[in-house]
Amino acid sequence: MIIYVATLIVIVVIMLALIAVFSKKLLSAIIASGFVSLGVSGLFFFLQAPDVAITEAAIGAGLSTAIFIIALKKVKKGESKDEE
Amino acid sequence: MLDAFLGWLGVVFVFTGVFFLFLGALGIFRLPDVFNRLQAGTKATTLGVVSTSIGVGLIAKGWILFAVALAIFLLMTNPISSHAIARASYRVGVKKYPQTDPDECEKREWKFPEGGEEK
Amino acid sequence: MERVESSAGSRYLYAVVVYFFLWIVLTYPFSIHEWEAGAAIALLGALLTYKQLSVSGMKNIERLGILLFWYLPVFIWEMLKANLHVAAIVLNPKMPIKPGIVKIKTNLKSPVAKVWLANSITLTPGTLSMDIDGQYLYIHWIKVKTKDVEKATQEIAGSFEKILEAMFK
Amino acid sequence: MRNDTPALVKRITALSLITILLIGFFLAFKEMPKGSAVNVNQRVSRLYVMKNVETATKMMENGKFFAKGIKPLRTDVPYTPITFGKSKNLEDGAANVVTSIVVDYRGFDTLGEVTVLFLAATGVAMLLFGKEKKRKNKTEPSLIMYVGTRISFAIIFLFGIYIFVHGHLTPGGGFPGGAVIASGILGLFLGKNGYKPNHLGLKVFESLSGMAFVIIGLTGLFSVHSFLANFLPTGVIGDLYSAGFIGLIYIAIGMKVGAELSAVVNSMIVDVEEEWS
Repeated sequence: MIIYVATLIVIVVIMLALIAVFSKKLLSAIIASGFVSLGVSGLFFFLQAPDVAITEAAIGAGLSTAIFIIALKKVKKGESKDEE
Repeated sequence: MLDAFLGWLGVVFVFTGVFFLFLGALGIFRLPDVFNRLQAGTKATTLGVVSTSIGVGLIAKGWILFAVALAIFLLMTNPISSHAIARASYRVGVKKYPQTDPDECEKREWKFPEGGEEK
Repeated sequence: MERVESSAGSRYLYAVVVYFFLWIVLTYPFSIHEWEAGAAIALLGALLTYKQLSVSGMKNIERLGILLFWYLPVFIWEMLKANLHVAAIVLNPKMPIKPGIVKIKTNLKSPVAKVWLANSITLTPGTLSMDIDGQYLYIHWIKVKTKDVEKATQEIAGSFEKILEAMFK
Repeated sequence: MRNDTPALVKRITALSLITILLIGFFLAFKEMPKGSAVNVNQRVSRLYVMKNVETATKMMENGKFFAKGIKPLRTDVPYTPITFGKSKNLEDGAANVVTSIVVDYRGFDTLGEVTVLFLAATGVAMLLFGKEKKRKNKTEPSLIMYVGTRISFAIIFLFGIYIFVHGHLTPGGGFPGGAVIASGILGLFLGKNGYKPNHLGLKVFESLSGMAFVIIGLTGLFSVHSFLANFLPTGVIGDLYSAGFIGLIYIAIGMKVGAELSAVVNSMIVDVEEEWS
């Protein structure tokens, strides 16, 4: 039973990773990579590693997404306006 | 006897929660703009998750206090986050449904803190 | 914005009580070791963060009675109604919506009471609190019944405002 | 992959990668040992021990513990099952094996990890160094966000403490606990415009907890003649006061990581006047 759920999560995670790689907007790429972290933490839980799962959920999905967004905001401020 | 009854009650709770979660997803799919979608999303997911967690607490009795604490925390934070999303998307200028009739928010004056500027 | 602050001691005590209670809930199968550690953590953690947790301190405990026996039943009933309302709208093939953003005026003074009101409004049928500006709240209404400020206030916030006024005197 | 590769090639590469990954994942899952049905009635730590240890015991008795074709080295050693709340000294009393490896056997590695995190925080602070300006938003954050983040911060703070105090009993530990606390502080930043934690205080707190880690290690060195060796009684599996010094070290790590990540968030979010542009 669990293997089907896990396979579903894997497919979703791979699609989100593709979105993160190929999307033109950086913001959507960051959000997609945050969801990748969330899905991967679920997979860690299924593979009997709850320690890593909790760490991944707290750091990968929560904090680093926020820090990436802040960094993106900072970088955009430094860009010249006519490039957009 | 009581255990079996509580277990079945928990199953009922879980299924109610799942039904409302499904309705929330359907609402997000069908309704026209951000604010209407948030309406469906917030209400349905709040009741859905609260009911599901309480159902789980009834089925597995060691977790009932956890489940109640989780439900209270969700009831506190879910409306706040949806409020933040709604406010931010109005502020950014997301397109609203054309038939939105009275729009009092349009006439509102925004306060700017010192040093902040309007774009 | 008016702000009635209690003394620091009362706020600290409230934080200790809340933290200790939460700790007991988190470590549910009761054991005396957990309680000792919980007491130490509550005393120390409250020292760091009691300013964040509450403004009115131990007064919050007196409000628990009103909260449990008056606010909660009304709130649960309204939440169920809200979900059935959502179900009726979503499952209807025509989707009878007529959205609009209305403005209501509240008489509540304390910030925490305003937040309670806004949260309750978000979870009641067809309304979503979008913004707050002093005494005015901006509400997204999925099926606008009236555009008047007074009538809208009565329609949306009437039932909760009485309870919250009694709670946050 | 270069920018001028045609889109079709990119898609085909991506598709083949996906296929390989899926096949590999499916195979990995099929080889996994199947555990018995989980009893949710017990707490996580209890569940964790029972699941890992009892399945392993059963498998050893059936001879299925090892992969096909590999024989166990010794079969004459008697294997006694371990029960939660009664047995002593399963890997120094910690309820999960991972914890005792991370903190006890490989404690020195963990010290290195914490140092790497410290260097990263210092690097961020150096990179963004400059004259501090007041943080400015486009509008004042709403009152609801302000009050809501303040109340939820207190609860998130306690939950972070819970995670790292119970590091030796439940899955979790210092790093997730610290990250949870830092995300609570991020919420405070979102809720108020001019919110400013005490940056110097955070740094001092962080250094003190790092020092606590080293001092615990040195105590081991002077009492048991090995750096980061356990010098406390190990107790019974499942008690809060068990597992020797693992709990103490996790508390130190948790406070250090929490203060560090909060400092990173602080230096990221505060606007500075860049000097080079």
